[in-house]
Amino acid sequence: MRYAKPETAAEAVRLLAAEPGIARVLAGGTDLLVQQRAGLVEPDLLVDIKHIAGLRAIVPEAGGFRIGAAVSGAELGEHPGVRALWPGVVEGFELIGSTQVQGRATMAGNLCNGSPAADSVPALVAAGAMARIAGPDGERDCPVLELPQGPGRVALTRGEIITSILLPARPPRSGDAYLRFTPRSEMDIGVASAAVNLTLDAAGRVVAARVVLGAVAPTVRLVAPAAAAVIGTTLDDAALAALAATCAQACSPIDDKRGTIAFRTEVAGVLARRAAVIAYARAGGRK
Amino acid sequence: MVTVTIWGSLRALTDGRATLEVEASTFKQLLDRLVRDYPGLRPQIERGVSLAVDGRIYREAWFTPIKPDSEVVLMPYMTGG
Amino acid sequence: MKTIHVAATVNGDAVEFVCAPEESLLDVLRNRLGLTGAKEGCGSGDCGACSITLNGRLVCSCLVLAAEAEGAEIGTVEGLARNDALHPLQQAFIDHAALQCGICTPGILVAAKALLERNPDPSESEIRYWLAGNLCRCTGYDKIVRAVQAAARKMRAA
Amino acid sequence: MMALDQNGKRIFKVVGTRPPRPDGIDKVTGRALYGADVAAPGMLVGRILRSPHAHAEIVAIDTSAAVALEGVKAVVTGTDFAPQADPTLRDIQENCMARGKALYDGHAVAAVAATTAAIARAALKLIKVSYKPLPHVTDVDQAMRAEAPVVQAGRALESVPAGTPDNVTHRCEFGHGDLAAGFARADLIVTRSFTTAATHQGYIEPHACLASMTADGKGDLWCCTQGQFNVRTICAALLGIEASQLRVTASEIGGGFGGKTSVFIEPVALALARRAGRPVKIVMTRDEVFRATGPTVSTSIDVRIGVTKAGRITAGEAELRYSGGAFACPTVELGAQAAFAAYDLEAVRTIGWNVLTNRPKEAAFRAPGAPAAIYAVECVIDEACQRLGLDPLEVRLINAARKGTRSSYGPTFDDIGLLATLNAAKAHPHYRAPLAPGQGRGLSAGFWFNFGGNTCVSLNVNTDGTVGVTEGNPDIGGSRAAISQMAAEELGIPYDKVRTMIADTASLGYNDVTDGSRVTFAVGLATIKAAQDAIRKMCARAAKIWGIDPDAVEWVDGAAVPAGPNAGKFPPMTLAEIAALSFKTGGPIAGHHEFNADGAGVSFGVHLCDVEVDPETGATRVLRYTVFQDAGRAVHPSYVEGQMQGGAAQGIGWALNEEYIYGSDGRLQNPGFLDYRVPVASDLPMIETVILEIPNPGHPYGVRGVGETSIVPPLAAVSNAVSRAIGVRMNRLPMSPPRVLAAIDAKG
Repeated sequence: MRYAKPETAAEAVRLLAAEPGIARVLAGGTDLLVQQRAGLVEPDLLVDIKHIAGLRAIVPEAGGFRIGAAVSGAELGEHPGVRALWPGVVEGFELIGSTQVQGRATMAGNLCNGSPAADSVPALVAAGAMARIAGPDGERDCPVLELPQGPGRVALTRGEIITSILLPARPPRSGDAYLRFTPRSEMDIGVASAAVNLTLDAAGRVVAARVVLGAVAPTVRLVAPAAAAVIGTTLDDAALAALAATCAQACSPIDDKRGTIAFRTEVAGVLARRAAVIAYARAGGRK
Repeated sequence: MVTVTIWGSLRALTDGRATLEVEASTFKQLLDRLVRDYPGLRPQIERGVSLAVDGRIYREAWFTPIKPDSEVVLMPYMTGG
Repeated sequence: MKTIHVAATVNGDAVEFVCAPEESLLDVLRNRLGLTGAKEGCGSGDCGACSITLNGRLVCSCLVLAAEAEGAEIGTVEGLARNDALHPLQQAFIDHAALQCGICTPGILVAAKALLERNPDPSESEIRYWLAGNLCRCTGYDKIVRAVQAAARKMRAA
Repeated sequence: MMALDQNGKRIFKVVGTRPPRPDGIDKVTGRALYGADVAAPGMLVGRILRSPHAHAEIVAIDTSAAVALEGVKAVVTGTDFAPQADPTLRDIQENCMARGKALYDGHAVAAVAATTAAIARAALKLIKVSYKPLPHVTDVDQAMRAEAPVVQAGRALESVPAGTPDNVTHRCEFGHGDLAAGFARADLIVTRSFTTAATHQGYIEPHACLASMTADGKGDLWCCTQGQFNVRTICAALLGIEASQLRVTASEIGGGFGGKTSVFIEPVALALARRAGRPVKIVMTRDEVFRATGPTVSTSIDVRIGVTKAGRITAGEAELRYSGGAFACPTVELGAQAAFAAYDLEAVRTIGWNVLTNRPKEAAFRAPGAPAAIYAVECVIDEACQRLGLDPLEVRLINAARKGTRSSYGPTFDDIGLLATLNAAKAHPHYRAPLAPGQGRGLSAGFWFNFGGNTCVSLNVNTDGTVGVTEGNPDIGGSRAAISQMAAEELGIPYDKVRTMIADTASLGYNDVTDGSRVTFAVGLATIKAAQDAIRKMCARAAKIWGIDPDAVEWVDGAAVPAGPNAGKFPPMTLAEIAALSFKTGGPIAGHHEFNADGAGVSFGVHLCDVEVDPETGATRVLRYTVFQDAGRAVHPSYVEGQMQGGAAQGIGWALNEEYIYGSDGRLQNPGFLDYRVPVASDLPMIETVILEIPNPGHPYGVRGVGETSIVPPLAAVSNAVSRAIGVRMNRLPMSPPRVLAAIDAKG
């Protein structure tokens, strides 16, 4: 295996595109190196993107923030601006692994690993985040929602890398939240998860909503009927019940060593409802 | 004469008796005579047994004295973890 | 198979080594630099026994390639004490019987030190969630949390 | 002579204090050397090829390509080990390296030693094993059926009735009294069935060893183990060499809990080292530890009890079906004896079966066999209390075994601490603290036999007045401190004048494994007797110096003194003074004691557990936990508390999240710390401890073993708490959230 440390995105793209064998991007390595050590992947080339100028920066942009692909969970968590604007995105990312993993893991890495239970992806999709991608044909922006294609697969072509993720600006009276279910209080892969992003009007009625589920389908799932169930309401019990029901219907999970189909379906609805209540409060709504 | 209580599943090898009378004054004498009187017990005793004498458990201690009025209970060999 | 030359700093001392591209920093620390304080409990970032600091950031050294350590500042358990003066955490772990077999102790000490540098007065819950990535199978964590609190008190008073 | 208090009880100066442990500084500075921390010149890396099949015939193993690979120095398979006549050794050998059949996913089939880890890994890929997969069975109840695939034929002992399916290897039965009469007198009969999944000891240090063999057949083995003498006995037999030719040194051990009382990689490393003529180091990966070391038994249990309205248990009956994996396993005998051990019953019977499955060979895990059996009994008793509206603690007090109780496993109890432990729990504020809705409190008693075993100690008096204690039992939980305390106490010198070290197998007589909670009891007892041996010799030296009869000299407060006025007026001669003169007065002074210790005292525990269950997700959170346990005499209270807290944490993990999950393909699905979920720091509350001291008559200081009992009560304490919190009796471990939520939903 060869290890490369390009200093520009273009150099990284060239190395990846030119590699005949198996090439992988190394950011935090907290998924990739586990898979390599377990013999699940034997890369011929690792391209470490942590030395590319700008990829470790968090830069305000258009009222939101552009987060470099090599920013670690610990660094993101310590940024007051992002924490204040998108608390749900930050708490989703901070739930990944231990303090030690937070010192290395990146959002782009979590996204590109392609796990249906990736903790940072539901809140990113709920936030309408955009991934900036550098590739052989130049740069493009793509909604995070469109990247996951199934377990272990993302919609990046050969040689493409994510260089940053843009968290957009938000209208006033907005709030987001992320919850996941794990048997232990830390260290587990999410059995089910839900992110909710709400915007309210002055009277506390929901005017905009995005409800996204994780670990209950081959990819993250944006549940339009769930959003419809709360828009126009002040998140009363009926709206919350409808939210939970629509989420449960949107699930197509599997039975595995972490959870059952029945459990994931039921708990996804519970988590969506609870996350909505938190997001509503963060948006200034009073229950 | 010593009265030895044996555990339930051994009764199949001692014509159904739960207690046996044996003339013995030490651990080894007692085991030898048990095997002599009830040959069916030999495999278990050779695999190893413990002996509780007046509530105190001995493992493979041949010369442990046994008084006629002692409470003597045969037990499987003890292991731990 | 081309090896990589790396220069880095470990516990304040300059070190140089060669390593295979896929070799982990943990394997280099233990097998090439003779620093066996960091332990491999799982090799997958799930137990924390290999915890070190990399440029001040608490990480699992089994999930860092040695090649990534070029120019980095590395802190291991062997660097906690100043010559023969134990760090307050080390002394507290002995005084409070916060270890039994001790295999998790190096990782937990490095993690606890990183915590106290950020938060000199952590609550029980903050200590427990910060150390959630450091598995201990012997103690049930009770005395570990008490030892960290005791060391934090002592360091605040110092 | 020792100081006595007003009612004749001994006053201890060192025992009962909390001194720093001798190995503490090495462990907090990273200097302590564990199994994987040593290397040797010319050392090769050993790796093991393991079966991907749960059950398969090994038709052929072609190692030619591996042998030819540049950098490979040795390759071994099952045929490289001496065949064993003794069935126990034969099973161990076959478990270390398959012979003709792969019996479980992860079973070792071949091993290589090479100059680098990368070459060793590549060599494993070049070994061509042709398997003929066979039908497999991993569930204990299914394995007991006649039509089940046979894991090994012809392993049934004489206790198994003829015509029983082949996988059944053991049958045992314990108990006394007339069951029918007992059940006839009951106002309520509760019957329930339980299953518990296999769990792993979960020690954070994977097995590791460094082996070397010289051309003339002398072996040296460094390894993390609970018993280096036992390792020597087994490895010598498997390698076909004499015990004196093999020296085994125990490294510091990174946790064992019974899982390092056997061997897995050590004979393989020695065989490779002998073949290669160079040292070989093998370190297991975590995946290998889970797939191929010694998890607990998996169990299926039926329990029935009869109870009067007043809460008196009139009859108790249990049938235990255990599987100790692919090899014969007697652990069910211990479970069957322990099941009702805490109770004074007129009529009790437990029947136990062991059944072979395509799973790894069981190793002990802290009170082997007892946790599952006692869990089932304590759950049924708690259900009876609920249905009769009785206080669960009162019902335990009514039925508790006490001095004179005929135990369910045969012998009559001497002084035991269960009543005192129950009363301590009853008096503790935890038992009456208020509970909120969705919360539940569970209680369970627990027990372990403890035992003594073969033990040797030598105690050397140095000329500077310090004392070195050499013993043979690896110290996992702080026993070196406790042993130094007992030596200091008996000799009458300060704790820091004593240093306890653990010897390799060439430096001390044979010592049984560190297990059975025996070390502080048996090694402590041998240390006290070795100290008395040294004291007799020191008194004789003083007598010679004073020119009086040795019987006229006594030992008081660390010094020889004339035994009475007519013995003569001489100032006390301290240990240090006698030691300084020792060369001139007859030579070095040392005390020794070698024996097969008996007189170990049982240790009872009672645990209280409060939980909160989220009714919408089935998640259980442990809010409060208190452990009450009889230690007889707590030599080093901090480490007694540590055993109580550690056992509770392991028991909580066993109750809530830990399990071996096998797929339909017979392969282990969660061989790692991600999905084999041991409790993390943020899962647990502080664990309060209350130590009771009901002295064990079998030990001069009253010491009882404490290491194992503490894992027994949590299974039922947590289960009873969850059952009461959700209003549904839970009967399966672990109580993972999907199972708890399904139980809540089913309740409607």
